Amino acid sequence: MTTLMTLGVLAQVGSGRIQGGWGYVWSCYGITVAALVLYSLSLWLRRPQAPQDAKE
Amino acid sequence: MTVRIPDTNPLAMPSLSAAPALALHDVSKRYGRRWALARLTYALPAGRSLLLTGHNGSGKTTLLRLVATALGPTAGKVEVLGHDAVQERDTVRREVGLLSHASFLYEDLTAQQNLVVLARLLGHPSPGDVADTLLTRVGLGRRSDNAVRGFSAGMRKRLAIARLLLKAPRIALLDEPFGELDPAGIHDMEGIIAELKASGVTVVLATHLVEQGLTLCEERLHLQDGRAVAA
Amino acid sequence: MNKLIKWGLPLAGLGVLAAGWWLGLAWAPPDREMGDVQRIMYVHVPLQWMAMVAMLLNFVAAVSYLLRGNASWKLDSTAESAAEVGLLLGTLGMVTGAIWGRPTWGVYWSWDPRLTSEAIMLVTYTGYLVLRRFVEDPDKRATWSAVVAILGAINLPIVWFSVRWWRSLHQVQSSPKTVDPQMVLPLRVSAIGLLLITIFFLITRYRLALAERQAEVALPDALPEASGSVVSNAHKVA
Amino acid sequence: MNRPAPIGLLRATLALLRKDLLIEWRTRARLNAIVFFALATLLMFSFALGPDTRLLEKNAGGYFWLAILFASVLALGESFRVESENACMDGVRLAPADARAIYLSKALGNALLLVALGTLLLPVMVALYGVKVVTGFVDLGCVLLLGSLALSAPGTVYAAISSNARARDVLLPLLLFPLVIPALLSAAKATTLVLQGDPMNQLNSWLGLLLGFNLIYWGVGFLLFPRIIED
Repeated sequence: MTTLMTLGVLAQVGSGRIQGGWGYVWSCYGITVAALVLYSLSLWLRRPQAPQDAKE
Repeated sequence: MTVRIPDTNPLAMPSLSAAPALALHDVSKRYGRRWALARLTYALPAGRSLLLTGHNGSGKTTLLRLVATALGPTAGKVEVLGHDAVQERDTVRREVGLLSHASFLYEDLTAQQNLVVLARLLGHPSPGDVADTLLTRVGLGRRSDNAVRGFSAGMRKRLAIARLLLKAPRIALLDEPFGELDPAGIHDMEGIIAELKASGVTVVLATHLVEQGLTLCEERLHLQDGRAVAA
Repeated sequence: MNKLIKWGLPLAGLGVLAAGWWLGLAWAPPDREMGDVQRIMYVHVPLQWMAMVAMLLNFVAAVSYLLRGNASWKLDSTAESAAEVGLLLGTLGMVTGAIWGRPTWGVYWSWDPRLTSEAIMLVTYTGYLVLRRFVEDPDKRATWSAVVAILGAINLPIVWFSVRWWRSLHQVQSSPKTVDPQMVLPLRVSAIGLLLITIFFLITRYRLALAERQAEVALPDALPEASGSVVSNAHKVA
Repeated sequence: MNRPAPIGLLRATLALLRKDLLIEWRTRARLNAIVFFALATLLMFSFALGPDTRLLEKNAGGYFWLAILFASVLALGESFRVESENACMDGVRLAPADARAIYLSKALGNALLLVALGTLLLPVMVALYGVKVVTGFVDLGCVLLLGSLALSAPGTVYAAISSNARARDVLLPLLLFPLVIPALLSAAKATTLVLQGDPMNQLNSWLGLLLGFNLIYWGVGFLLFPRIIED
């Protein structure tokens, strides 16, 4: 993390702090949520076909 | 082809151990989703020879490969001359010789080199001489410097049996030894098997040629779908 | 218990994760240098942590599998589920890291040792899962993939070390920095939430793998009992 | 023909290595093809990057090791294809030969092959890329030897696995490439230092990294290889 922050400083020489950038933030959270939902869906689709004795 | 089986092998005497030559305890073997052997229990008394019969895919080859320790059992226990085939694998490997569908021959080496490789692995002090002697015995003396790639099926079989004889096994596992042989070759192979038996080697023979097999073996095991059934 | 895992775990995980993210997005202050972009940390870092946990689990399961004498389908299934879940979380971690890199570094990718090791880790475990697909025999698949998992895991520290060396001439040494305590809390809460979800994924995927294994290795008495009674007298012919 | 005493790990390794080298020699046409493949790879780098000799010279170490890496995938696959023909690997295992001896012989054989390949590629690289050996041939020899050993130690393990799987040609590079990145990186870096001078005395640390990589993977391969080829 500290590496990232230092590099962040370097990338922003002279301009101070990064303004805005909420688009990046929302896309990160969005991609993560979407992937987790898709993976849950794939787990559900691949669910084992339970034999009669198991309660399902 | 005249084959003299060395009768100087002190290990090849059948009465040395009272343990059955071969004992299968509830043995199963799975290939992927298919069960090649299913809960097979069988014992071959010492000094007897066994004929394995059954259709293609009935488990004969699997059984031989289990005894040879080429495969490990999925469940159950295989004992060869009283040695566990999993725990004492190397001991069992020294006692058994396998003549399989696959010839174990390097196509790019000559007949002689193939035998020399094995003789070196077995620790023979003069591998070249041993190989030459055996090649003459199986009637390949004049082809010994030819690459195996040019060999006919019958010649490969002869070389493969020379490979087996080189190991001087106490148990010879023969998987379809008559396959791909002409009538003369079949006759020669019968001679080899008879001589192996005469020198005290336990022979386990898997073959479609039940007639030949019955004259050579005292015991019979018929397999169907990986199980023993009445023939 | 089963119901608790099936519903309680993911719901609790979602709740905690939502709380953590809310704290991170709305409550925590923006970073002094990176501003609001730094809020990516609350999704990126927990993903990386959980990917590491999953890969560690895969390694432990692979080693235990090889140390056990007989095939343990539970360990094999654990390894498979951990690799898949780890690959998912690791990929997400890398994608979010790259998105984060764009506003801070100006590029999506830099040959940073951590990023490079992670990319190699993802390729390694992709290879691991591909290998599992290409081997039909369950015993061989389990053994071989355990070997691949161990070799691949040993490789990661070596990669990290060598890339750090390789880059050392160009990289500016980073200095440790204190993180605002108001950033620590949302990070921890998000991590716990994601941990619960990861555990849920692992358990679900594990059950799936175990069911597949058990279908593959059903005991032979599931076969039709083909005249089993004659076995004892079948071999006397002579 | 009495059975000789079983041989040890070292003698088994040497016997198997001798066999592998004999096969390589007898199939040298295949060997030549691999050499020409590596040469062609070097040549293709020149074409892909244009005739800028300075650029080529600067990156020569990397191209050299990429050519060796690509050739090693072919050589590794080939060395196990020879064993799967006629199930020769089974024949060797059942001889019995220690599985660890099989690993050592295969890995050493492949490393020797890569060293020979590197030796042949060097003059071509001098001609194509205009490189000079600045710090001496001893350094270069060390890099070549350590790098070849580092590629073949994990490569042998993965070739044994992929030779028995479906899609073996894709699987081997997919598994091997990510694994050998540290070895490739340090070998390429060290070669570049040898070719362009080593003012900051970094060569030894890269050689040390290669040595460490070798120790780890030869050890792990030695321990795990038996689990791969035994059932």
